[in-house]
Amino acid sequence: MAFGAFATAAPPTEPAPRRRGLIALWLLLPGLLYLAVFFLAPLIALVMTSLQAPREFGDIGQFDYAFRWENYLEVLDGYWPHVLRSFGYAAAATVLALLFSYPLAYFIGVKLRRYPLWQALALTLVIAPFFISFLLRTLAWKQVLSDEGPLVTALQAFALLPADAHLTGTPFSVIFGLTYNFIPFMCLPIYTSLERLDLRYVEAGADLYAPPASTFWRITLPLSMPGVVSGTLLTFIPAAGDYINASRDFLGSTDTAMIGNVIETNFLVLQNYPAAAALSVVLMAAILILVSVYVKRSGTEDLL
Amino acid sequence: MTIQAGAAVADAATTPPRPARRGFRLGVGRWGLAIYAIIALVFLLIPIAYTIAFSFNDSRRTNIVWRGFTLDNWLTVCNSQGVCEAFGNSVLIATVSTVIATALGTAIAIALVRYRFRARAATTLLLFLPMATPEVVLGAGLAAQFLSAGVQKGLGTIILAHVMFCISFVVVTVRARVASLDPALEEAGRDLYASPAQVFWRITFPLLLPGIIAAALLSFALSFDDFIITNFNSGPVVTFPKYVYTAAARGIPAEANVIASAVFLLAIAIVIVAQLTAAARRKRMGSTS
Amino acid sequence: MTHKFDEAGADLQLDGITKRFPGFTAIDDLHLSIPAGSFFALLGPSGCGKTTTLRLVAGLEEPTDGRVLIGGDDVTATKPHQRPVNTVFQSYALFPHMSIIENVAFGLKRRGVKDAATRAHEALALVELDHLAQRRPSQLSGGQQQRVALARAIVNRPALLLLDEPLGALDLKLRRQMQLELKRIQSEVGLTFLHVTHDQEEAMTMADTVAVMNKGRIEQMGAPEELYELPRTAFVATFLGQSNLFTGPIATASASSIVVDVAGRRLEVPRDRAQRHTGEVTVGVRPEKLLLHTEEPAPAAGVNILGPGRVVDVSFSGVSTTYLVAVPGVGVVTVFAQNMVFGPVVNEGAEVWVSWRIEHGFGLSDEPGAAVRFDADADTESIAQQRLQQLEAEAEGA
Amino acid sequence: MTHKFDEAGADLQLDGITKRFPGFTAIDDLHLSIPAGSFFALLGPSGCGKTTTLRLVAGLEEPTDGRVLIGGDDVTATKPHQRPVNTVFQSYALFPHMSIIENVAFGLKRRGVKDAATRAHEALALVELDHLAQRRPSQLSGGQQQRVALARAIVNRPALLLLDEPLGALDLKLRRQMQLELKRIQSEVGLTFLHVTHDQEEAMTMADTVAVMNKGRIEQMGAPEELYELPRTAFVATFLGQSNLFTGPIATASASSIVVDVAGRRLEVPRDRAQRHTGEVTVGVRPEKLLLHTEEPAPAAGVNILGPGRVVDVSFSGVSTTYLVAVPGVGVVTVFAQNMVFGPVVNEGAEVWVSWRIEHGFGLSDEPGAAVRFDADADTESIAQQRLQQLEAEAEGA
Amino acid sequence: AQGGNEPPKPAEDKSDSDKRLVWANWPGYMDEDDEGNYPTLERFIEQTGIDVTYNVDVDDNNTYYAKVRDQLALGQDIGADTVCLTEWMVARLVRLGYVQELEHDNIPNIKNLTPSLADPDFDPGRKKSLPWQGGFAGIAWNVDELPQGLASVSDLWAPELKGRVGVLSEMRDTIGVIMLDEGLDITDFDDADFEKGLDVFREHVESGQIRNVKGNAYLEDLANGDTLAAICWSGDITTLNAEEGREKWKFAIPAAGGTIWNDTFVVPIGSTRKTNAETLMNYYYEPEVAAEVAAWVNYVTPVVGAKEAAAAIDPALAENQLIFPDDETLSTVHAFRTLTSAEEQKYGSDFQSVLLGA
Ligand SMILES: Nc1ncnc2c1ncn2[C@@H]1O[C@H](COP(=O)(O)OP(=O)(O)OP(=O)(O)O)[C@@H](O)[C@H]1O
Ligand SMILES: Nc1ncnc2c1ncn2[C@@H]1O[C@H](COP(=O)(O)OP(=O)(O)OP(=O)(O)O)[C@@H](O)[C@H]1O
Ligand SMILES: NCCCCNCCCN
Ligand SMILES: [Mg+2]
Ligand SMILES: [Mg+2]
Repeated sequence: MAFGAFATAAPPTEPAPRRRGLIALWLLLPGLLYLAVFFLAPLIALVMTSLQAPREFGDIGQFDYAFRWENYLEVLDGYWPHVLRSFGYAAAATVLALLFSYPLAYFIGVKLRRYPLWQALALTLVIAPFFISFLLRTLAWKQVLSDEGPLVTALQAFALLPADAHLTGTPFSVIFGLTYNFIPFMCLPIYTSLERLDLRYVEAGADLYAPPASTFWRITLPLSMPGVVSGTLLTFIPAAGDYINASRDFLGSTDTAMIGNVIETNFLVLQNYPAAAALSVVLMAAILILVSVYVKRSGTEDLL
Repeated sequence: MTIQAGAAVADAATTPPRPARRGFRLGVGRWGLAIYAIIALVFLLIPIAYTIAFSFNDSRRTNIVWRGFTLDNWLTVCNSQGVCEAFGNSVLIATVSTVIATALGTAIAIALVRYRFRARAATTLLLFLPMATPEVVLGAGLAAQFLSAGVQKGLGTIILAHVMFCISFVVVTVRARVASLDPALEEAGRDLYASPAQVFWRITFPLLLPGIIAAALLSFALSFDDFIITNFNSGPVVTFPKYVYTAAARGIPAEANVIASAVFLLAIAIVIVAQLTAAARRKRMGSTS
Repeated sequence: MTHKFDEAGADLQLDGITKRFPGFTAIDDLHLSIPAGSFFALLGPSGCGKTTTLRLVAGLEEPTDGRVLIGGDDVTATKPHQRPVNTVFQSYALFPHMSIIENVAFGLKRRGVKDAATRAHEALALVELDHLAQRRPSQLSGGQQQRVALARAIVNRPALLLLDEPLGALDLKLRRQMQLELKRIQSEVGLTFLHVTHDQEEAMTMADTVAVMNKGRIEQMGAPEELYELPRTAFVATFLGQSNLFTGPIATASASSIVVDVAGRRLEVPRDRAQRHTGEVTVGVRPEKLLLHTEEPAPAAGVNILGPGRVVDVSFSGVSTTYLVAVPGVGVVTVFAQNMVFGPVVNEGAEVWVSWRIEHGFGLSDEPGAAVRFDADADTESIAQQRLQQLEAEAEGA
Repeated sequence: MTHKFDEAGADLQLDGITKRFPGFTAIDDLHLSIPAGSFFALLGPSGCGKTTTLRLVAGLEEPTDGRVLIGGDDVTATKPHQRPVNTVFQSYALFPHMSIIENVAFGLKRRGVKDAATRAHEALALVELDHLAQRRPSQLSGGQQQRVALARAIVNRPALLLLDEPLGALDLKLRRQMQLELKRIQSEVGLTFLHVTHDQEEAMTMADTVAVMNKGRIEQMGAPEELYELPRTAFVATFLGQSNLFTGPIATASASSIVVDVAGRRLEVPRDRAQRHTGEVTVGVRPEKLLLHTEEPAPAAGVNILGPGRVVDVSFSGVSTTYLVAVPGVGVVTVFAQNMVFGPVVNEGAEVWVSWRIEHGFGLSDEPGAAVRFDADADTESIAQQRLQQLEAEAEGA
Repeated sequence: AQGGNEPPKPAEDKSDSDKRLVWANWPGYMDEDDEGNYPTLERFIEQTGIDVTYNVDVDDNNTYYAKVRDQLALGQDIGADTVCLTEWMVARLVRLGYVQELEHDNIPNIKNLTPSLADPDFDPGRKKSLPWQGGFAGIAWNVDELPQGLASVSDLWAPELKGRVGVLSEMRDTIGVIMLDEGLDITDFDDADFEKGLDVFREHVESGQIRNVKGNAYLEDLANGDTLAAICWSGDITTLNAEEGREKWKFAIPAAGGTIWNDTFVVPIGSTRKTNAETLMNYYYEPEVAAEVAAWVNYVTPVVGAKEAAAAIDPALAENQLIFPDDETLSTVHAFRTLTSAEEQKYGSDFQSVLLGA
């Protein structure tokens, strides 16, 4: 099924590479050049911007190239809680999305194998959120979670939520939104891994005295690890940089601002480009470090 | 523990009958997961159901409070200013970006799997980075670049940006497929008198097609739904997510819900039709045996 | 739940087992009893239900009907991990994410055996792969993988070991060596082996009891020699080794033998070696029991003679040479002759007679007219048939 | 570039072919010449370079050194699709996205043959699969897939057909039928077949010429009988069929024969059947050439006698029975006896002598002390060796 | 990214051949009928043949500026030929040379401009800008939940409103009314005064008293009940009530005073349809037209003569203090003083720090 393929499962047998030279070059060149121009160059420009200094007697938003590394100290000093918060929220959302998605992906990938029609339908429903705009579905949740919305009303009616408590604008709603919005990115790679999972391994486990739980931990889960890893990455990375869910216009409020919101504010409201750029570089570096440690430790290094 | 075979045989008569336990085994394990899956899917559909429901809301300017059922929004979608134009822009952008990104990404994926070259590790990193870069960073960086290059922002810059972030996803998706493609098939093609071009178009390409289609769909979805990067690089052009974002400030018109609902229903319909045809074909094939 | 891990094997009993897949009955009311410590081989054409039988025993499949007893205990409702049974899977099913040694130690660790690593290494040493203990399965050749699968099962010393074509990937030489090894383990440890194979020679040399399965049923079962020397159906006669079969009406029947009229020739078979004694009957004889004569042998009591015929094909296969002799009206007769000397005894085109001692013949139980049928691949069968008919026609013409 | 599609086959010549993979020499200075229209079998242990050789011929691999000539033309620099060669791949390599008929017609269409569909159907009919023409490969069984692969190659009537274990997935019965069929096609159409197999019997029954390959080199090559009856190396003697090998110093050597002293026993071998005539020499004899005696035979000219020994194992394998006889000081001797009668001639534990006619022995070229080594799986070899030693020790003890 | 050093050149006017116009504006700033059409605008289109696209694109001055500043800096089209932003932002645009000079000859009705607005410090002589609507920032509350009503900004800090208060992301309005409530003068203050106001603000943000800080989207929070009271803009509440069909919310200028501001037309530097924009401005400076808009949007009109025209429609309208404030009303509202760009940078970033919870 369509989105299935994005698990980065290590290919079973990477065939012996043959013939080098020109063909490879022609295949690679256009795409890589493209990325060099539209990804690498801006990235370098971004690093340069992050070192700019305000123009003397300049107006708001006017800066000059310089080597003002203090920008980094300043943003880190001012916004380190946001960096931590972003990673905290992203990690929480990733864990929740994983817990939510794995059983679902397992059901679709393994239990529905014999019913291709149902499998395709269920998979479509998983990716259904893709078809409704990210913003619309977040707004929909905002309405569902709002103080006079059905959920709060119901929870309060059953006294599960204090009368003056609310859900929107809280860390809960932000993490909830992040989780919801990235579930398809978590579910699909796991599904792909599980869909390819050879059930004979599971049978062999059972044959070798592993009870179901043990079979799961020692065989099913490790074999679907490539899917889990790529799912968690595809969830964690964008979640850490997201600014929509935590935005005050969507599910967040002033005390839920994430690093993405800080970057957005500096870039869009305060016209403080060096600060925004420095924060971007910090965010990216932090993500790269976290990801490489994670990928190393999970033993799925052939990530892409 | 050692138990004599003979002794074990003697126990046979006292072994209790079994059917009761088997029923239990069928019960919990199998249905527990199914029930969870159904609940999970329902949960995933909540905002979609909400969106669809409110596409029938007899709203005025804001579409927050239920005011009664109407079909008007569906019948006059394009009357509301800009919705259809924004939607059209999004479709156009997503289509063009998808075509370009899929072509570029597929080529890279093939090269990565089938050829060994020196800058392989660097290439892999370059492909991973865009996926590892938060969208704000991508959007802001590219916007700054366009600004200093004096490029007029518009459809063109949006497409350039979208192709950039779609390529990596295409590579990952197609690469898995290329890797699982048995090179012996291409060799068989060559052995059977097919020239290199014929081998590509008659064997490699059709076999990669499912992967390529998956990549294209993913790419389309990512592009169609992108807001953050688009917002930084779109200039005056309004895309559907951008429209929604702006409209969110003053209340989303029900027409936006109509568009979103229509896209959703269309996608579901396509999948169902495709699957039913496939099932029918399977059945036909099966019965010829 | 405690497991039984007998140092000796346990006996296995299948009691009226039936397994139906949607729209397909794979096993049909199967009764089978394998005594503890024996080496039992299950033989049959592809798709006849061998693997399914093993899966039912291992608990990986639930029978639609019937009971499975291991060591006398009804385990029908027991989960696979609770059965004192291990399987060497047809596809190995080695865990790709574990090293070889981890694979082998897996079962022991699950049972909480203390010196799991040591034992695993011993088992690996047994299959001569201890030096590869740290590799991953994908880094081994097919034959090596199969040996790891064997070690992984054997190390648990299960009461019952199920082997699903455990040597299929090995070449003849390695295969023979592993057979010796398996047999040694089995007899030393006294485990019960249930061995599925399509290599008849393997089945016959290794097993105490051989069962030939066809379409979900056991067609015949017994000691290898017994099965080979006295097949009861055409299926067994042709599936297990080769046979020359002749069909015709009973001409005379005495207390000690029956005589079948095959295109005017009278072939005698001892009465106690014939399943049916009236009507149209198929009788047969193994190719190695035939003697080739270049001159017409004198009729003698206790000997069947066919001929003259013409040698239409001579093929050397090392140990022996196969002669195809076309006997007009009867068909093509296959003769094996051990190569005690160099070169063929007769050449293509020679006129020959064949003879065999009456006690080597056998009479089958098949109804006349009911063609010998094979499951899935029946269609290729006819290729050879055509070819034989063609040879025959040529011979006739000559 | 025009192709040659001879109605008859073309001859193939490999001229000093070497193929090195990074860090591994798969083929080492290989010279090979296969006459047009012949059926050539390549035999060898796993990993010895058989598939690589075929790939070099097909053009799917470029030789590091040497030339490939087909029908006298140097095709070394030619692309695969330009060579009049087709391959039946070890893994079938059927195109999964095409129907069976499309698969078979693929090559014809590429060459612009007009009645591609008709011809493809004919080829399918030949392998008895025409009724499945519209299916996809995934809907066929392994054996059926293999037959499609065969049809896909044969339909092109290539001058040279390369077969890489084309029957590996079939069970014995089907395999023998397909062998007949292949042989028929080959001789009818007169194509040149280069057939890779690890089934020795298959190689010997089908091929005009058999080559035994080891570690990238041809170890011995010749007509099947020739190779079997007079192996020149221990590798060939044990890889192709079984052999009893005895090593010892030359005791006496005359113009007609050499005599080897094996633990005090004198074994004679005709001089022209021995590769070396001095020093430490290994001589051998095939198990089927041995006779078992329950009483010591009288020494006779032209006969080698070993014994007394003890029967340590009797195993029935249908057509014949294998006896292992442990002769103290000499080792275990294997004897095959065709089951012309029921039951074993002697039983385990019996005291026996074995004898063979001098002209059935052979002397090998191997240097003394150079152990018989096998490529990848050499290690398992020793299992059997150990086992034999063990049996021997037991026998000695008894 | 940086603003160019050279101010960009105005685009060439093609209004003669291009009878179109794109107008970007805030929500709730245009008269609307039941079908959601804009009557005055339709009449304009009919009269002049200029096809106007009215985009409700502005939610907040800063975010709108951020969206268009790159194009402005390059002198490119921003997707609007005229836009109504608040004076302080207009001041920035004028300073940076991002707007075009208006041809007063094309706007004869400029004579109707309220004299007090005719000569602001940032644009002497109104050469580059023209007011659209003015208004106050004050407080509003949900009558269902708070029948007793609110009188001052301090009332928003009542414990029972914890987590149910919304304030504006417009720094000058939110900090402005808070400073007034603290007894500070917003027409003349220093950093310390600003800090005081900001501290109060920060305290209530951090305590969770304030639920959210938004641009014009604060209306949604009021509508869905997330907030029960808010600092808000005067006319919006009338519009919200109109939609609800009853007086569910009430607006008041706080006891200590509210802010007053003007949203002002400008023609961005990249627009090629300046004349069309001027024609539009001229049209909306007709007293009758102005009155009709005012009657709907409930904001202060800068057009002299509109009051009379409104009286002709409905005498009560002419007395509406939100539209035609008398001197007494005007004495309760104050304009936030002009900031230097350094101050703007500093105050802005302090304010945003609070919003980001930093
Ligand atoms: N899940 C299933 N659904 C339907 N039919 C099945 C299923 N599993 C097996 N079968 C059928 O049951 C029959 C027996 O299968 P089984 O695997 O036991 O054959 P086998 O004797 O092991 O064959 P082989 O020698 O090819 O391994 C086959 O005809 C197969 O097609
Ligand atoms: N691309 C390669 N790089 C390195 N070594 C290779 C490569 N391809 C093959 N080899 C090695 O070359 C040797 C010959 O391989 P080949 O496939 O020809 O063996 P084979 O005789 O066909 O074996 P089998 O009977 O198992 O199919 C093997 O040892 C193999 O490991
Ligand atoms: N609904 C129209 C609101 C207009 C608000 N303008 C912003 C003024 C900021 N002081
Ligand atoms: Mg099987
Ligand atoms: Mg090979």
